[in-house]
Amino acid sequence: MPAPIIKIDAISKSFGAFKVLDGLSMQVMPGEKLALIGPSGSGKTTILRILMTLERIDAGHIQIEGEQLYHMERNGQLLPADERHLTKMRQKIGMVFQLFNLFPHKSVLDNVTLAPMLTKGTPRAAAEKRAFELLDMVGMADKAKNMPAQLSGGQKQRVAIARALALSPKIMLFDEVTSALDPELVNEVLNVMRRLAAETDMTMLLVTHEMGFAHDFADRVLFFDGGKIVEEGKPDEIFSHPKQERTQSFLKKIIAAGHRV
Amino acid sequence: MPAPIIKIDAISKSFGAFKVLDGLSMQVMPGEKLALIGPSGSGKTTILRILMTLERIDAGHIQIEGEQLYHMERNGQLLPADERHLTKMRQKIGMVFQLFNLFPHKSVLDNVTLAPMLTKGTPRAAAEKRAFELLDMVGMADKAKNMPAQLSGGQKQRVAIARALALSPKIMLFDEVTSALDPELVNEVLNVMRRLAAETDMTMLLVTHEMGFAHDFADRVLFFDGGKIVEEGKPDEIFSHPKQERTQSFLKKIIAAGHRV
Amino acid sequence: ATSTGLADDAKLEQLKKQGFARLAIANEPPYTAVAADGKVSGAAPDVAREIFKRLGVPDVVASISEYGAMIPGLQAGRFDVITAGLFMKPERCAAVAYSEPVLCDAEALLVKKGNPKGFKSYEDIAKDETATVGAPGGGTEEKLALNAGVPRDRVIVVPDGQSGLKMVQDGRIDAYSLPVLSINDLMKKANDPNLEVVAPVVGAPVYCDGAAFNKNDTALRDAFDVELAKMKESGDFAKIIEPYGFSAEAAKSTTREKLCSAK
Amino acid sequence: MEWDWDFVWQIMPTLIEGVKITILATVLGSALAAVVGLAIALLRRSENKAVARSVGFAAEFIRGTPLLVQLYFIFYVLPDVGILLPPMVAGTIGLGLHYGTYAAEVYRAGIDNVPRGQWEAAKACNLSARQTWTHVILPQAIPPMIPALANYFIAMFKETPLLSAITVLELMNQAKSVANTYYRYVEPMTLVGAFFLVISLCSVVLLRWLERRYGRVER
Amino acid sequence: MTAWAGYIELILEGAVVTIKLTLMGSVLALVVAFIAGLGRLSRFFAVRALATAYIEFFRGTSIFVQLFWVYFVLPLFGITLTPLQAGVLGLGLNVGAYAAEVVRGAVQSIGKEQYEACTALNLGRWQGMRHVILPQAFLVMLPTFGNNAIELLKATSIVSLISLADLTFQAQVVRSQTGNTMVPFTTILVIYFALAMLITWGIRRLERRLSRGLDGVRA
Ligand SMILES: Nc1ncnc2c1ncn2[C@@H]1O[C@H](COP(=O)(O)OP(=O)(O)OP(=O)(O)O)[C@@H](O)[C@H]1O
Ligand SMILES: Nc1ncnc2c1ncn2[C@@H]1O[C@H](COP(=O)(O)OP(=O)(O)OP(=O)(O)O)[C@@H](O)[C@H]1O
Ligand SMILES: [Mg+2]
Ligand SMILES: [Mg+2]
Repeated sequence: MPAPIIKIDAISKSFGAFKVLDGLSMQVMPGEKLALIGPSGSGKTTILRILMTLERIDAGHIQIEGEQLYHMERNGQLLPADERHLTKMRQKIGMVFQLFNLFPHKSVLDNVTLAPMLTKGTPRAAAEKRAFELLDMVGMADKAKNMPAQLSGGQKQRVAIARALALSPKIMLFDEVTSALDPELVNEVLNVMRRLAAETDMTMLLVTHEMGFAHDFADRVLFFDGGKIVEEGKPDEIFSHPKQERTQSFLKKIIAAGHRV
Repeated sequence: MPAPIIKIDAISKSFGAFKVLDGLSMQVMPGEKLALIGPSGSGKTTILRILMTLERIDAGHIQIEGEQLYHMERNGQLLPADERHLTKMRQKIGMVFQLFNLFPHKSVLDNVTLAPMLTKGTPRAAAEKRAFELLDMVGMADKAKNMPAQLSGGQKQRVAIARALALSPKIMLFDEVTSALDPELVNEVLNVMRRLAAETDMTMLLVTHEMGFAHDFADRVLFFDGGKIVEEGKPDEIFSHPKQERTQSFLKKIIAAGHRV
Repeated sequence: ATSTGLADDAKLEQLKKQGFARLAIANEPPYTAVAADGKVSGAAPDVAREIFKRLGVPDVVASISEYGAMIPGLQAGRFDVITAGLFMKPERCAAVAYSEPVLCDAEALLVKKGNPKGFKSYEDIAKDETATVGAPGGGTEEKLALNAGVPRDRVIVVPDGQSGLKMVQDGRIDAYSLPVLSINDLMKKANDPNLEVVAPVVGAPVYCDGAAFNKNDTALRDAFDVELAKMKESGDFAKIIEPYGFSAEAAKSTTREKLCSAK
Repeated sequence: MEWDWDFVWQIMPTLIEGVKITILATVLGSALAAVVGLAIALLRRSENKAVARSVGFAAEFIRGTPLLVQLYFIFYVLPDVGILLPPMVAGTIGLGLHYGTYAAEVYRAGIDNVPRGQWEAAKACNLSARQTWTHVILPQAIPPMIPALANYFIAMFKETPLLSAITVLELMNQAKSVANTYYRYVEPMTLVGAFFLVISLCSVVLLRWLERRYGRVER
Repeated sequence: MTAWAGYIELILEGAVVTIKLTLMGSVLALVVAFIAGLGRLSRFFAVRALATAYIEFFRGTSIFVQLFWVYFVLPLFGITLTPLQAGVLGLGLNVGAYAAEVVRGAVQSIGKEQYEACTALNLGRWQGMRHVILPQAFLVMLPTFGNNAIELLKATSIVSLISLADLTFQAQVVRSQTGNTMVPFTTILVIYFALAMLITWGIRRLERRLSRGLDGVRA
C-alpha cells in the first residue's frame, strides 16, 4: 500500500471562541478523488483553506507527501513553518474558489500565465503555450484575450480551473465551485471536472452540495458535521445506505429541497 | 366563466436596444396558481416587475380586475397613469423578492406592520394583531422582536411573505423566493408557500427554478423563452410530455444540473 | 454739512444710548495692547476711552483687527472708530475722517546686532539687491519701502510684530520696520542681545495717527476733536500717553491739515 | 461702493502673479501628499505594532488640528530647533503633511477594498508578498483611488490662502496687499473668489472624467 | 515671570468661542445639508438646480473668500451681522455644502431593492424616504458627518480674519504680549486635538447606539 499523500493528524482550529475543528484526523491517498459533504458550517471549507495555508491551525500536524506543512524540521526539532517553507509546500497544492477570484485587471490568458511566469520563471512563450492547452481543455481557448468581466459565471470558473492547473499541483482543492452559478451554467463546469477527474491522476478534494455530482465524481465520500467526520465510505454506500442517522436526515433534507442524488 | 383577474395585452418592454418582451399577451384567472419557468434572461422577472409597477411598459395594456394598470380612463380617453392611480392599483398586488428586501433597521414585527399603518392608517394595535397572525402562519411569531440581521435566509424570506400578505393583496407575485437560500433552508419556505396556496384563493404568480415545487404548486405552467410563451399547460403535461423541443431541452439541462422535477 | 451733521448727532446719541463705542485696534504695543486678563490698553485706546467718557459714552469695546482690514471694516460699519496707530497720510485721509493728531512717532528698523548691512534708510535697503525688509501688510512702512524703490518681492508682508522679530532673529529678513516705540517694545520683550534698533530711519518723516472715523460721521469726529483739544490743553493728554513713551508735544505741534496734505 | 472695472484691469497682473504661486503650491503640496500618504498607509500596516501605533497617532493628530496652526508651527517654532525653512518650502511641507494624512486614508480604503478573495487567489497561485502587491493588489487598488485623491488636492488648492500667514505671496496675499494699498476690498476679493470658482468648476469637470475613467473596476 | 495664568484664561475664552462656533456651525450645516442634499434628488428641475448651484458655489469658492464676503461685503448691501453670526453663517454654509453631498451619496447608496420593497408595499415617496431610506442612510452619513464636524472645527481657526477671538486668535494675542511662540501654539494644538477626539468619540458612540442589532446594513 502506498503512503498517503495527505496526512492530517489531530488538527484543531478555532475562530475566536468557536471551535470549528477539534482534533480532526484523516488521510488521502495519491490520486484519490474525495468528496466532502455536510451541512452548512460543518467545517468543510475550513479544511480546504487550511490545506491551502489560507488559515493557520491551532494544534496538530499535517503532512503532504510525508513533509510537514505547518512545521519545519531543523536539527531534529519541529519549528513553526516560515514563509519560505510555506512557499515550497504550496507548489504542491492548487485551489479553485466558490467565487472564482479571477484577477479582474488581467486578461484570461494573463490570469493563467501570471503564476507560472512569476513563481517558476517560466518564459512567456512556454507559459502561453501551456495556458492555451489548458484553456482548450476547459473550452475557453477562444476567449483567451477577454477580460474576466466579459465572461459568464461558468466561463469564469472554467478559467479559474485552468489557472489552478497551470502550476501543475499534485493536489487540487475545489470549494463549491458551482454554487454561485446559474443552474444552467452548472453543467459546463461539472463536465470539465468530470473530464479532469477521469484523465489525470491528480489527488482531488471536492466540497459540494451537488450530491449527484459527488456520487459520480468521488472514489470516497466524507460526511462532516460539527467539524467531525460522521461517516465515510464509497459513494454508493453513503448515498444509498447511510448508516448514521445524521447522514440520513441531511440527505433527506437535501433531496426535499430539490437536489438530485 | 369568470372574467380574468389579470389581462395582459400585447405588451412590449425594452432595456436600451434590447427587447425583452415583444407583444406578449396572457391572462390569469382569479385564484389561479401560475408557475413561470424558463431559461435565464427569458423575461420572467421582468413580467412580475411590470405587474408590480417597478418597470414601465413601452406598449400594450394591462388590466387588473378589468381596470387599466398603466392607464387611466378620463372622459373616455386613455391617459398614462399618474402616481395616484398607480397607488390605488398597487393595493391589489403584493410581491416577494429573491433577496427578501426586508427593512434592516426595523424589527420583524415593524416590517410587517409598517405598510398597513402608513398606507391604510390601520391603528397600531390592529396592525400588530394581524401581524402576529401572519407571523404565526409562517412560523415566525416567536421572532417578532428580532432584527432581520439575526435571522437566517429562510426565516427572512418567511417574514417577507408575511409582510406582503399584511396588505391583503388579491394577487401575489413570487420571484425565485428560494434561490438565494442554502439548500437545507429551501424547504421551510416552500412549505409555507404550499400551505398558502392550499388555504387561500389568492391569485399567485411564481417564478422558480425548483421544477419539483412548480409541479406541486401550480394549476398551470408557462414556459418562457426569449420573452415569449413557448408552451403552457397543466404541470403534468409540461413536465412529463413537453411538446416543444425548447421545453424539452431546457428541462433536460435542469435535470442534468441536479434539480429534481 | 447740515444734513450730515444731523445724522452725525444721531450717531453720538446712538453711542450714548447703547453705552459703548466700538474700536478697531491692532495688537501692537505700545499703541494698542491686550493685557493678560484680556483688558484692552495701549496709548490709543486709552485716549479714546477717556474722550468717549467725556462725550457721555461710558465704555468702549475693542476688537483686534489686521491693519489691512481696518478701513474696510470701518466702511462696512463694523467699528465706530479706529484707534490703532494708523498714521495719517493723504490717501487715508481721503478714505476716512481723521481726528486731530494723537500719537506721533518716527520709523525704526530692527536689524541684527551691529547692523551688518549698514541700513540707515529705506533707500539703503533698495540699493542692496539681496536685502529684504519686513513690514505689516497695508502699513505705512510697507509703502515707505516701496516708494524708496525696494521692489515688491523684497518687501515681505509680515502678519504681526512678533513674527517680524522672529524672522529677523532667524535671518529670514534683514530688517523689520515699525514705528520706533513699537520696535522698542518688541525689543524689550524679546530681550535678545543679538538684535539692534536703527532709529529713526533717515529720510522717513515723523508720522502721527489720529482716531479714524467713517466719512459719514464727521460730526462725531468734530465732537471728539473738541474734547481732544481740551485734554491736550489741560495736560491730561500727556498724562495718558507719556507713560507709554509717546511725546505729547509732538502731537500738539502739528495738525491734521498738515499731515493730510503732506506728500 | 460700486464696481470699478478700470481698477480690476489695473490689479489683474498682480493677482495673476498670485495665481501662479497658488498653483505651484498646490502642485508641490499634492506631490508630497501623495508620497507621504502612501508612506503613512504602509507604515500603519507595519508588523511592528509600536511603529504602526505611533504613525497612526501622529497622523490622527495632524488630521485633527488646523493647518493654519501647523503652518505657524513649522515656520515660526521650528527655527528654535535649528530648522529654518523658506516660506514656500514650509508651506509645501505643511500642505503635504496635512493632506498626506487624508491621502493615507484613501490609500487604506483602496487597499481594503480589494476583495479578500484576491489575496487568497494570489496565495493559491503561490505568489510572494511582493508579487502579490505589485501584480495583484496595487493595480486594482490604485485606479479607484484617483478620483478621491484628486478631490483632496482640489480641497488643498482652496486652502492655499493660509500660506499668507507665513508670508507666501499667493493669490489671497496679493489680493490683500492690493486691497491695503488702495483701500478697495470688493474688487480684489471678488476676483479671488471668481478665480477659485473658475478653477474649481474646471476641476469638477476633470474629476467627473477621472471618476468615469478610473472610478469603477469591473469584477 | 510671565503671567501665564491670565493668558491661559485668555486661551480658554478662545476655546469657548471655538466651541460655540463649531456647535452652531454644525447645526446650521446639518440643516442645510439635508435641505440641499435631498433637494438635489428632487423630481423638480428648479429645486435640483437651486440645490446644485448652492453646493457647487460653496464648494467651489474658498472658505476664506466666503467669510470675507459675509463679513465685509454683505454690510454694503445693508446686512450687518455680528462677527459670531458671520462666522457661523460662513462656516455653516460652507461645510453644509460638503455635507449635502454626503446626504445625497448616502441616500443613493441605499440599494434599489429597498425602494422597490417600498413600491411593492405601496408606500408613498415621502413615506418611503422618511421611514425606510433616511433611517438607513443616516447611519451611512454619520461617520462622514463626524469628519465634516472636525473640518468645521479646524476651519474656525481662520475666523480671526473677521476679528473673532477664537483659539488661534487668542494664541496670537498671547504670543505678541509675551514674545513666546512655542507655548501658546502648542497649547492650542493640544486643545484642538482634544476637541477633535471628542467629536470622533461622540460620533462613534452615536453610531454604535443607532446600529445596535443592525449589522449588515452598511456595506
Ligand atoms: N474567518 C472566520 N471567522 C469566524 N468564523 C468563521 C470564519 N470562517 C468560518 N467560520 C465559522 O466556522 C464554521 C465552519 O465554517 P466553514 O466555512 O468551514 O463551513 P462549511 O462547512 O464550508 O459551510 P458551508 O457549506 O456553508 O460553506 C462556521 O460556523 C463559520 O461561521
Ligand atoms: N434593468 C435592466 N437593464 C438592462 N437589462 C435588463 C434589466 N433588467 C433585465 N434586463 C435584461 O432583460 C432580460 C430578461 O431579464 P429577466 O430578469 O426578466 O430574466 P429572467 O427570466 O428573470 O432570468 P433569471 O432566471 O436569470 O432571473 C435579461 O437579458 C436581462 O439582462
Ligand atoms: Mg463552505
Ligand atoms: Mg429572474
